[in-house]
Amino acid sequence: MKMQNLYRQIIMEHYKRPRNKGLLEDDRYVTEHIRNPSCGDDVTIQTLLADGVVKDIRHEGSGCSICCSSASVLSEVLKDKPLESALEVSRQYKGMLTGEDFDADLLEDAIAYQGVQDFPARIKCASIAWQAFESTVKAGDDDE
Amino acid sequence: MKMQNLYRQIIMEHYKRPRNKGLLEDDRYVTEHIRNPSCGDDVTIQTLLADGVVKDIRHEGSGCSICCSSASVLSEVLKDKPLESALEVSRQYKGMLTGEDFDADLLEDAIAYQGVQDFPARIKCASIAWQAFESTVKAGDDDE
Amino acid sequence: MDVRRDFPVLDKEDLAYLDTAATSLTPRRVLHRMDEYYVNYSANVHRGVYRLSHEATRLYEDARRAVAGFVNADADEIVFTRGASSALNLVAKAYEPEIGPGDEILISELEHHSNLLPWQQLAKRTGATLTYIPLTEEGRITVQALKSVLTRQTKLVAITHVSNVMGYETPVRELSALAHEKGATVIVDAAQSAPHMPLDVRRIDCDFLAFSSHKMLGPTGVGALYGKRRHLERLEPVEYGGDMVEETGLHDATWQKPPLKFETGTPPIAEVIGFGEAVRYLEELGLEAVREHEKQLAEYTLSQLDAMEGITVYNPTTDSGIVTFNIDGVHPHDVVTVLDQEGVSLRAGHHCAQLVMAFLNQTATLRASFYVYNDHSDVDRLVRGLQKARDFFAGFEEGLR
Amino acid sequence: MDVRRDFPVLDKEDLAYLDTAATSLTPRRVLHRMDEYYVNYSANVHRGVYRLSHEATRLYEDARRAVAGFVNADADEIVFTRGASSALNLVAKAYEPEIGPGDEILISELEHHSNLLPWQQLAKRTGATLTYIPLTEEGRITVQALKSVLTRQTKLVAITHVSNVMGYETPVRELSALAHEKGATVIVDAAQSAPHMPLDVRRIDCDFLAFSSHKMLGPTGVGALYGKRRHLERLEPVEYGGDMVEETGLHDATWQKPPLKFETGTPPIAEVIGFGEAVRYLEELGLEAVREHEKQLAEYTLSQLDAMEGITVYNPTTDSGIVTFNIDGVHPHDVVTVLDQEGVSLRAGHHCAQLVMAFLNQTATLRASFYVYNDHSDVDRLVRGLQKARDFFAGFEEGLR
Ligand SMILES: Cc1ncc(COP(=O)(O)O)c(C=O)c1O
Ligand SMILES: Cc1ncc(COP(=O)(O)O)c(C=O)c1O
Repeated sequence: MKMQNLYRQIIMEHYKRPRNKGLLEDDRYVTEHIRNPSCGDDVTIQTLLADGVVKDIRHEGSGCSICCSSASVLSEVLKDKPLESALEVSRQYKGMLTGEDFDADLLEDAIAYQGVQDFPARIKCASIAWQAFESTVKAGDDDE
Repeated sequence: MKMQNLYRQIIMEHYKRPRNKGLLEDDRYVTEHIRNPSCGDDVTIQTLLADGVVKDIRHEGSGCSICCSSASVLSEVLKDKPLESALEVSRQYKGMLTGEDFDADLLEDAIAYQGVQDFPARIKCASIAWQAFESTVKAGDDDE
Repeated sequence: MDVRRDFPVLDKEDLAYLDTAATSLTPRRVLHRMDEYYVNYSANVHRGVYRLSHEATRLYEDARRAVAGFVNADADEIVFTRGASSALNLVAKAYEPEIGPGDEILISELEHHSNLLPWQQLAKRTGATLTYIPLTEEGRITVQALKSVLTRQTKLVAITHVSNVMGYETPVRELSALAHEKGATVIVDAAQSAPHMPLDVRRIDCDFLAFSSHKMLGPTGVGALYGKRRHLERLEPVEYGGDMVEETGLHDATWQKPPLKFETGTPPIAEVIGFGEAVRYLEELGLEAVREHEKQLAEYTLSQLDAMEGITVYNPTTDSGIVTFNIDGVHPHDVVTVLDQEGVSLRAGHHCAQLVMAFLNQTATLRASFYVYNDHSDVDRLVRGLQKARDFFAGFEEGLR
Repeated sequence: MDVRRDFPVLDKEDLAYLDTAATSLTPRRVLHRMDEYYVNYSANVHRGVYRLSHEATRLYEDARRAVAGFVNADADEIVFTRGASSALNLVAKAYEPEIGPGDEILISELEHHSNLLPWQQLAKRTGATLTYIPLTEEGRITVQALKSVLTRQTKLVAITHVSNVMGYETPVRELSALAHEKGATVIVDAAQSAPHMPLDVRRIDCDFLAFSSHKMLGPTGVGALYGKRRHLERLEPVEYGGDMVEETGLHDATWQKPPLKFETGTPPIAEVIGFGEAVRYLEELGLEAVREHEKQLAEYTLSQLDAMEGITVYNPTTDSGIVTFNIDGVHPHDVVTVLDQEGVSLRAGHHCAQLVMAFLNQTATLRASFYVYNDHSDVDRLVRGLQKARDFFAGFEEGLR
């Protein structure tokens, strides 16, 4: 059954026990809120950028296991990475979801979402946290 | 060619030389204006009713030969008829157009429109003057 | 009800389609009728005096009579729109000049967004008050509840006939009578009732009633608005252009009589013709039989779900073929993916009814909705799929202990 | 252009269909594509997370990209509407809050009612001034004419790209540039241009552009509105309900991003998919080739009519496949009935353009309009039919002497 390829243990673990969850009232963080109105998924990502490095990521939201867990995984994988590397991981991740070539080594735990590509209806669920992250660092750009 | 069944000489004659054409400024007449917006036909009928008799009918308008001529034919056929007989002619006429049984004797010259039933797209053209006439006498009813 | 083979999707795929409340499947004869238009009478309506166009117009107006007859209206009381949403927006727009500060509009939290937002925005634009008819604990609109909020200021009462999430039937006939006593106008959202039960606008005596073709075996792209003749005659059109105008001047114009007055531009001709065929098909099945069939399936589903551990049903007293529920602790999207693998098509989400979700204190639910082409085996399949999903996700919990 | 056998109507009937300006015929592959939706992916879009619904959404959004590409727009600048009329009404409604007394709206007497009445009524409701761009003697809109009426007060300029009666092409690119200099917004009615010529909204640089599927080989029930992104982002929606809302509260709501913001309720799914297929078909034929083909047929028609006695042509300098004329002394409806018997389908009437009729000083005209499936034999047949009609009616004149 392909179900196991989609729902990996690590995904369900991050779903049930999310890391870095809960938003902070801290002006240094850039916040981005995305809703997926077609299914109700709702994600907020907060990014703290300093000296070109992703110092911290927080998240909050509600939705399916794929969506919520990916925010948690993302927060672990990208934390303490230079912005450029973080964005590269994000690019590779999107490539993986849409069935393009990707560099598995870069993805770390985010590789768990490889099975999503066989469930096109769920690609959006796996994407929106990453999309929100990208917006936080782009929004950050604008502010400068 | 069926064309001759639709366009009878008498129809074209009434089209080119309409009888009783031109409206009157006379309050005793009841006036009804009907447009057929699908094709632009435009007919006004004026009826003078007195003592239950159709004393006079005037008409005005623009449109195709079937529409304009029928106003003229109607004005001749119905004039001086008791209202009841006039309405009966109108009923028979409508029956003829829609392919039902009808009493040919009652129709007088209006029988010329028998061919219209084979041209469903033109039934409306042949009907609206009669429809306007019926409205004038019904409007008359309301006023009493 | 043995009609599965009338539906080409079901012929092709081994599918338990349980999302009719979103959109229904389409029987072959409806598709055939539309192709017939494109292949035989492909021409515009109401304008041409040549044969093709005349024939197209005849088919179009025949369909109007069919749809009118379906709800016991007269043909000239039926306006074709893009769908139920468009129909409800049309009424809200048309009433804008008649509504102002001090007036009250009554709606409910049970409404689909399409019968909520047009009134909410109308209230905002005009300064009228938007008041919610309080729901019972179960989530129903009752006569009693309407009484508690209805006043002489109430101008419009817009209510759903059957809720697309709870499946409850609103007593629209009694509500109409009550609202009319206070001089209010009653708009009924029949998107979820017209497809599933006999419907009689004279009996209900509502002022307007809206429904969609695509939820009742017809094509997408068309719906109907019933309106009482005197309203349709009085109200101004909301869209202007070809086909709805009588005489055009440089700075003003006069309108056609209803329903054409409200049908601007080239209408959805093929779609209207298909819609007409869909209601004929439904009438042949018999709407009482349709309702009975769905209620049986819903009851069977409820009894099966009741026997299962770890399922919460939100509308155990549903009046229709709509059953709304969740697997405890599993997000409905995750469930849907498992069911999808099993050939069960089901909806998860807020069902365009966020206020109902708030009422249920859920962000999303599963919803099964039944129609003529469903049978007991579809329910069995759903239940097996739910068991699988529940056990599958429970497996991870084990791993987490 | 040898495509007649792609069109089932022409396969079945020996027909010279010359009423494309009203609605076009539909090729088999467009019908096929729609049936495919109903048979394979029959499900609602944008909501379901199950496979069918996802597939339907993909096809729907693919069609949006196809239609966008067809006019060189981005996909999120294309709003699907019920048709060109609906699209133009949408813009007029959306601009209502931005228009007031003192503002000026420019239109022309060349407009189809669908690009006339929305602006006329907008002016009436808001107290803005409706001004007509003066036509040349020939009946054209020129840059010079726009200059003569354009002022700093001009807020909106709504013009036809190709007139559905005169067949003239308006220099929309130059008009747009001029209007933009004064800060005006430009709305182009492309119902008669999009089907027949290459069209590039970036080049024209208009703010909005509207067209209908059913006039360009697609199904009825759908059309498109192109709008510049910043306008679509700024303007408020005009219909509210399912699918266009982001978050719903009791007394207010937030909207989705465009284009969904303007697409309320279940969209015309099958129709959009069919529309997408129609533009792909047209692109394969090549829009330059389509234009050339039609112009040749129009020129051939003009030369044939010129050689005939008793015919008045109203647009001898037509830029497109539209030729408008009358047989002297014979009402066009009467002519159409004769032509109909000869298998020639033609339009007689005011063509939803009463101001053009007033300009021509006619109550009605004949109009032949050509498309990809027409050829020289259709013109010959039209001409033979016209001779027959002319002689037939002349016969009665004899009898009357
Ligand atoms: C109760 C109810 N009202 C209105 C609508 C809107 O119908 P449509 O999307 O066809 O416009 C729906 C369908 O989603 C519905 O269920
Ligand atoms: C120039 C023009 N504009 C607008 C329209 C309206 O298009 P529709 O009827 O498809 O809404 C038409 C078609 O009749 C047209 O020819």
